[in-house]
Amino acid sequence: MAPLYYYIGLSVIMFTIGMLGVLLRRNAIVIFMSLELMFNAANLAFIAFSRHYQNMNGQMFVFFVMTVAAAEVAVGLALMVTIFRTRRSIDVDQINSMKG
Amino acid sequence: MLFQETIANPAFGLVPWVVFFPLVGLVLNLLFGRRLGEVFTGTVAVLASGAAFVVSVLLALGLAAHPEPVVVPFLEWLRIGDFAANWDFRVDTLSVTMMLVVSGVGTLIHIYATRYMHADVRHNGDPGRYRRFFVYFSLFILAMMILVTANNYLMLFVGWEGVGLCSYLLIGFWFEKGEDGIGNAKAAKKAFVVNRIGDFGLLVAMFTMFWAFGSLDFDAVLAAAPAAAPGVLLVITLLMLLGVTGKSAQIPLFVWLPDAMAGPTPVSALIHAATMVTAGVYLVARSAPMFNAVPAAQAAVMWVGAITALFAATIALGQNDIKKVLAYSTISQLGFMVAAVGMGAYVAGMFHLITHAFFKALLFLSAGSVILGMEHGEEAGHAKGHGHAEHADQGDHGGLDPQDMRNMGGLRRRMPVTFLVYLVGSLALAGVAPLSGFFSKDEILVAASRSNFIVLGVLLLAAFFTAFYVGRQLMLVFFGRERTPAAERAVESPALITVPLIVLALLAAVGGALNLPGSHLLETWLEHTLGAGEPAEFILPLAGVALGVALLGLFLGWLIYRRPFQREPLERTGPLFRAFNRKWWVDEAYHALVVRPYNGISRFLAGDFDMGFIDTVANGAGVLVRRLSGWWGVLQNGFVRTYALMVVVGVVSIMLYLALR
Amino acid sequence: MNLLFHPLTLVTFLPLVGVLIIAFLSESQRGLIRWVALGTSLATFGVSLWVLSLFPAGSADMQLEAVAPWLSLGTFQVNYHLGVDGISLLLLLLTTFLTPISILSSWTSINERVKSFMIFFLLLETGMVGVFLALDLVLFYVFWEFTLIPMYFLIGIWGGERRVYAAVKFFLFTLSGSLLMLLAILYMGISAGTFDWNALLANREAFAGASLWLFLAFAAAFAIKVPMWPLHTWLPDAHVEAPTPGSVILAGVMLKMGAYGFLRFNLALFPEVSVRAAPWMALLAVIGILYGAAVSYMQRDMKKLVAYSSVSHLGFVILGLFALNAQGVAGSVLQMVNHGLSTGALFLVVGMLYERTHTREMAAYGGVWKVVPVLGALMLVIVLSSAGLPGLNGFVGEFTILLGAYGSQIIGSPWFGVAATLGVILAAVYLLTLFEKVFLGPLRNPERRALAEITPRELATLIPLLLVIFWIGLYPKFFFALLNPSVEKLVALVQTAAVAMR
Amino acid sequence: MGNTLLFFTFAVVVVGTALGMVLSRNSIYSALFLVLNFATVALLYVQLGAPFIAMAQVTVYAGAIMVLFLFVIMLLGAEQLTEQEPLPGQRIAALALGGVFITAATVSIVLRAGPLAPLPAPAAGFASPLDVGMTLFTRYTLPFEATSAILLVAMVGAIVLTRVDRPRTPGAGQKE
Amino acid sequence: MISLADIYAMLPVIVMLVWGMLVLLVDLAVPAGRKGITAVIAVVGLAFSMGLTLAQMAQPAIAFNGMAVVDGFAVFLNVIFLASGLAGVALAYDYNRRMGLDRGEFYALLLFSITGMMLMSYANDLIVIFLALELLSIPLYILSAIARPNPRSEEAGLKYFLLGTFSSAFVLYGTALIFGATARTDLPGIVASLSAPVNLPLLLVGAALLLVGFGFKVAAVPFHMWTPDVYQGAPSPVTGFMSVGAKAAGFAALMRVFATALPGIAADITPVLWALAALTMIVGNVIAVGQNNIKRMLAYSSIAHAGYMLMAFVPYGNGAVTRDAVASLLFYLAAYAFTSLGAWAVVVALEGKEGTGLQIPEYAGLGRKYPWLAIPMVIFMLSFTGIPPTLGFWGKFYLFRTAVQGGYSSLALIGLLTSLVSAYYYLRVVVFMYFRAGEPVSARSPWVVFTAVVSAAAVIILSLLPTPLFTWATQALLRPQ
Repeated sequence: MAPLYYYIGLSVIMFTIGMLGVLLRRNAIVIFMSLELMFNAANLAFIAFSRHYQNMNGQMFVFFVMTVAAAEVAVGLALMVTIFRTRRSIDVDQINSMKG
Repeated sequence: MLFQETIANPAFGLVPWVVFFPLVGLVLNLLFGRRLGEVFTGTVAVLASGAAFVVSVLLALGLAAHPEPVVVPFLEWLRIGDFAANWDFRVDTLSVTMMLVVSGVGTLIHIYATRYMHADVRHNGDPGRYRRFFVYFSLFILAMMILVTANNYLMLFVGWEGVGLCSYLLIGFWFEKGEDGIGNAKAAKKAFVVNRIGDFGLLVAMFTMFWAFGSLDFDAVLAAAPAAAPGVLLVITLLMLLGVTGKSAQIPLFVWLPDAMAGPTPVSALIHAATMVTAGVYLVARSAPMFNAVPAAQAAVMWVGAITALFAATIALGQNDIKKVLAYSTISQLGFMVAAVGMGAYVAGMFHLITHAFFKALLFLSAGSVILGMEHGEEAGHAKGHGHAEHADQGDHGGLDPQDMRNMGGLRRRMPVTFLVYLVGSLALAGVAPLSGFFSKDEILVAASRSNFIVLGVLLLAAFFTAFYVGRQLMLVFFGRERTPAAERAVESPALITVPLIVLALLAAVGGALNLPGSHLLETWLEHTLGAGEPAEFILPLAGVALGVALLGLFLGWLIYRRPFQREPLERTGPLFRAFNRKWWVDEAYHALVVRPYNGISRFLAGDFDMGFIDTVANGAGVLVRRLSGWWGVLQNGFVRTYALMVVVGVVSIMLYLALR
Repeated sequence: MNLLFHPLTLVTFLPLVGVLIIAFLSESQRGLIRWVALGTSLATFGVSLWVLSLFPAGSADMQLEAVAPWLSLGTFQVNYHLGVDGISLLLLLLTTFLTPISILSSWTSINERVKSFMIFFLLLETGMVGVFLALDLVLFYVFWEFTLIPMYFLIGIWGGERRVYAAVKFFLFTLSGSLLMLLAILYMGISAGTFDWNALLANREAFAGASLWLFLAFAAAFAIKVPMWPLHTWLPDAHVEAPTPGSVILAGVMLKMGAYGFLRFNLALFPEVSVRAAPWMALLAVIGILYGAAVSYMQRDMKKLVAYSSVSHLGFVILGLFALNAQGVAGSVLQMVNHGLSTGALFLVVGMLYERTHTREMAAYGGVWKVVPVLGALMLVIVLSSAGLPGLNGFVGEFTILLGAYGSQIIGSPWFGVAATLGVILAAVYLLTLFEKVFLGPLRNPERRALAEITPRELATLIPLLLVIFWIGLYPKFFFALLNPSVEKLVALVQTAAVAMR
Repeated sequence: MGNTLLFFTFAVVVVGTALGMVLSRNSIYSALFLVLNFATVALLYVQLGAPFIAMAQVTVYAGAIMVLFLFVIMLLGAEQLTEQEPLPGQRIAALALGGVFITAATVSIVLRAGPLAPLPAPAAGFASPLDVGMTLFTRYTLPFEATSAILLVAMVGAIVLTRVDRPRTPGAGQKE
Repeated sequence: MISLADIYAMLPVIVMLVWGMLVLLVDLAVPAGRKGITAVIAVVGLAFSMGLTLAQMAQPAIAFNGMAVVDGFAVFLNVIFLASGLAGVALAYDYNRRMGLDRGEFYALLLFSITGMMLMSYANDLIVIFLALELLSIPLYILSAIARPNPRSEEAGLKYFLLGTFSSAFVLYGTALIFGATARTDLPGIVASLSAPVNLPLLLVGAALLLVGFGFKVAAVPFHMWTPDVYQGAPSPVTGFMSVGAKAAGFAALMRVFATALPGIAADITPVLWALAALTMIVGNVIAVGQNNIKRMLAYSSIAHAGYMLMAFVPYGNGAVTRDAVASLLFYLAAYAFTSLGAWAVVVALEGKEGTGLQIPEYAGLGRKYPWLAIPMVIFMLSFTGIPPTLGFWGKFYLFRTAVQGGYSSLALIGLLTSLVSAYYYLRVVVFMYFRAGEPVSARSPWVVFTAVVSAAAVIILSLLPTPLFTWATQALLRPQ
């Protein structure tokens, strides 16, 4: 069975990739997906630790995170839809009318 | 606590009144003067100073009985920690002498002024100021009395600055006149500021005194003085000397006095000849023990006096304004006195002070009468309504200066009384026996002969020049033929003016009797205060020389100015006369060395430095913040990804800190 | 004594009663508003006289103390604590005396938004009185900061054309200093466990470690307020832009708050540091004296001239304080009052002229003494009193200050005193120049022929000032009798510290 | 051993799909990559002995959520954004930070994560659905209720944000 | 198992939640354009819950198997949340009508958000904290965008949403790491585990990531950048509510987690907090100087105030000061709540359709035309600056006192200097209101004015008689774990 830090390492990599996705992509939806990726990285860490400690709390956490993620998706996508309605675009770089 | 019975002679209890009579007069005039008119005003003022004179006489009589100094406590003035200064009145022969001079001569001048100002205010077209004049005048008597009756240096200083103020007010009495309208005001300011420079010296002297002797009372200080460290005394005395040069118009601070002639003539007579300017001499005499203790300081005083005497006399030669001549002559005579007290001949100094008060007041007043005559003549000319062809060069009448001796001449026929008294005064000034000036000056020369021959020479030379410009003045004013229509039409002044002149003339004539070589009346009188010095005996040859010098000077004057002339004869001496005439460019020098630099500095500070530098630095912080705000605002560029980037930056730096710590 | 009707409470908060009344009047009832304001301030003055009568003569300690806990959380204890000693009593009287005069001077010069003006003015009085009476550092700070607000509005709303700049500058300058003071107060309060002045005085060891920094923090606040060179640049702007009553109070009272702070806090709480700092403070003071004199000599605007003259005069005050001997300190307290009277009067006269001609350029005048003899004469007296002529108030203060500074062992050199004495000469120069340019000389400007003579109301504002000016000048004993015990107590404190340091 | 091998195969897929998701131009591809990624993660969950979570992962995430994503992408007409990066330096900065982050994380997280020994075998019945259910409804009642609230909010939000408003009565705005 | 005690303990929150649903249902019946009714109902609910929470002050309790804890701290914060909720409704009541945005869900979402905040104040387990965070954030995302199709509102929503989710990802990962380090997610458990040797590096990084997340919520530099844009774009009542509620919630989480669960690692975290506090005070105040839009200005000022509060929290690890750190922070939150809500009320009163009346120069002449708005605004500005006699002064006073007491005089000095800077931009508003002439327009909105006046009165009166509030704050302790 692979040692704990393999899994943590993997989750860190996932987290970083997600982070980079947020920083690099301009399509709001893709950014949002990257965020989901980051959530998953966290989940993976939770599960791994939970297994390591033989402790349910981690898994519970993941369960709730999933639901929250679902909720956020609903709201987020709704938001993007409305924005797309008014702007005909979800390029976050064009959404910068307020600055300074 | 006004009248205290703790005093030997009840008369002494009266002493505060020498201050309060003038005060009463002042207040009365201030409150009712305008309503009750000139006669009332004049009378009140005269009575006020007259009453002061009466009190002084009573005090003198009291002292004659028991001549030892008396202090009449009046009120506690300042008391902080170990510092205390009370307003007490000091009655001793010295102060009483001054009181007599001040109030006596003062009263006469008051009488004279009642009439003179009547004419003057009308001539200058503002009768309203008649009252103001006498208010100032009473104020002056008041301040002068405070000065001479003070029992400590602080009260003396109060009077000292008080008279300075009066001089300021009276010089600027016609504040809208003078060269391009502001001249008189500027002269007044000059007088005050220059005096302040002197006062600075006196102030610091007082500080040193207090921290050295723990008190400012004359008795305490003078008692402690001989024992004190010579260094301290030297500082004190030299600083005092600075004060003296300011108040008594000695080198280097004499420059204000000539300009002070902008004031009405009675002012010049009372303040700038008879009384105020002699305060310096009084101060030195008062502080005699201190000066005696430091020969160096004495020498300094002596030299300052002697040089001033000569220097001013030379300038007097070059003046054409009748009052300017007298002004420089005053400076020169003050030089004699200062030199005298510097030599330790305090009696001689005081003696000359008194006689000078008589004859110089006389001279100024009669000069005033001359001026009145000239003005009257000029106005008469206006009445005639046409100028004389041959005087076209005078320009129109407005341009004619009633004080310029070149416009006079032959007045002895027009104004005989004035001429006679003026003659007496001039001869006394020149030092012709047996007039008062002769004796007093002689005593100074004697003292000089004892102490230092160079000084003696200087003083004799000064005496010669004195006699010479006196002669010149007499010739220009009273002899020869009238040089202007105004002079032709000049008329004798009324009794109210001439009577005081006559009285003063008598005093100037017989004033010498005060301290005749035989009697030494004044000497013995002042000894009670100044301590015994060896009486100045009468050295015949010296007296002869002095008299000879005087006569020679007068003769020269007659010789040069006896026949009419177009150009000033002395101009043949070329640059020398220009130097005399331009007062050795002293004013210009001061302007270049003091006034202009100060203006420059303050202009720089007010402009570039204060508003430019300091303020910029102060506001700089604000500007900086506003800049930063702009720069940092750029980061807030509206791009979500930049914001996310900043978050990551934060995260990463925290993690780095935690990892590398 | 009942706290609410305690005389000190009354004298502090009586103006607020006036504020309440005015708040319920309508803008249109100007006359009434003015009278209410005047009445309130006069009543306050009356109460302060009552305080004077209650004050036991010759006492050196705090008297009539009113104490009540204001905020108490264990060690975190802030008191409502008022009290007077000779020094604060004198300044209290100055404040309550100048306020009605300034209000009276606003009678015709302030014609718009009279209501708010009077409200701010009375609020300001409460603040100033509180500053002089507060004996709890936090309470003091509260009053101290509070005074900023009304003055800010007085300058900003009723000021001249650059009023906004002046108001903000005034606010920020003062605030920058007082924030540092706040930090110091906090530190002391924490280390000594109390903010009460008496208690802090009792155990100075508690914060002795940081006393240098604390001294500097307080000094920063007060030096800006005084203002000391080179922190003075807010003053000319504030003075020039402020309306006449504002200038009078600003110069007359608010600058004294700084000097008073030095006296009450720096000297009393950090005597050792004060002794060490004395030469430096004296140096700055002397620079201020000469600098202010030189700069004001070059001004063309009357108000600016007077403003810079304040820099010079307050230099004397600071010099006297840090002479740290009886003469110097007593002199400078008296000089605070003198400056309040003289400069206040100067601003009043300038205001009168401005009200008539709407210019403060001296060049626009000249020779007006002929037109307004009475005003001219009064101005002359005021100028002379400001120039320190014997017989008038200025001299007494300056003389004692210089006497003290010259001989102060703590300053250590007579030269400061000597240099400062030069300032007396320069004062004569710029003040007489002011008088000459405005009142003397020929009447060139034809418009000035129509210049109106002083009105009875204006006379009523000036006469009281002049009376006190003469009183102090001729018979200062009363004032020194009031001051000396407190001053000597303070000086003794400092001197022992100085001795201990040698 | 085989287990570790399995892990590495999964890991490669996970990282690969993650990168694919971030890098692919077309958002549809990104979505599909993400589906694959989630599925693989689910497998890792199984491997880690969390069958219930794994199931949830597949249904909720890979199923529901990602379908939602695809719907929206389709709805908005899967736009492809131009290549050029409008923010100067964003890429470099991002990559640099990512590098630093991952190294720092490796140093202070991964290598310190726990014992280097392989994970022990789970206790019998650990994280069985029953177990999960029990914990969920005993200890975790409050969070459970909270999530319900969150979901409700999400619903409301979605409606509020997307509903097409019926034309408002004219002047309803300015009832002054 | 769940007992009635648990229910009772959490009653205020439950009431809020239920009431939110109630509002939703009722709103269906309320005709368009008369959504005021919904507002009134919402107010009733808030008041009700307020009463309940105040009633709780007496008895601290642990509820839901240690998931939640009821203590003075929670009560104090709840009062702040509910008060800001009331103010939010009061502002929205007039604003929404005026802006023609009568959406009944508005109030429901407001209540849900408050539910989340209150849950946060009770939270005693990281899972609850995470959920509460989401529960209070998601409604705020929606509320920010609720003025759609106004593009700025939508933009604000999107920015807030993306960055908010980004930050919750960090919170989540941090939680994971803490779990990895301690095997626990409940705060008491974490404290307990700290007594035994734990995996410190993980714990530290985890804590740091939590700090990032909370820092984002309280808008601490450098996690603040969403603030100005969101504050500007969101409808003003929402912003006002957010500026107080969300910030308070963030600080609630911060204090709860760090002061109760993680005092053990204070030594390592303190420097980070120090840097955050300093940066936040400086950057917030400095950038605010350049702002012309009142909403942006207030946004930056809210950042700056977050900095001041952080400053007081820096010495939280120092046992002698912890109590004061929390108390002063709570006190300041109260002071800030009054001031900020009042200020936003004035902003709402002056905001016109299509975004007029938001530039500071447009406030010119306010003093003459609307004294009832101008005078309170002056008071708020002074209170923000910290000039007595205002509550803001006491707030800062207490904060700085804590910092100095904790031995961070340097930080206090930075704070004081930056508040000097702040004086400049706060005064600028006063300058325009009183020193410049102008013709501002304010729609008649009684409730807004009411809010402004009431908060102004509170700011003054509570500063003159500060003892009660102080005492309450100092007694509103975290339940010792």
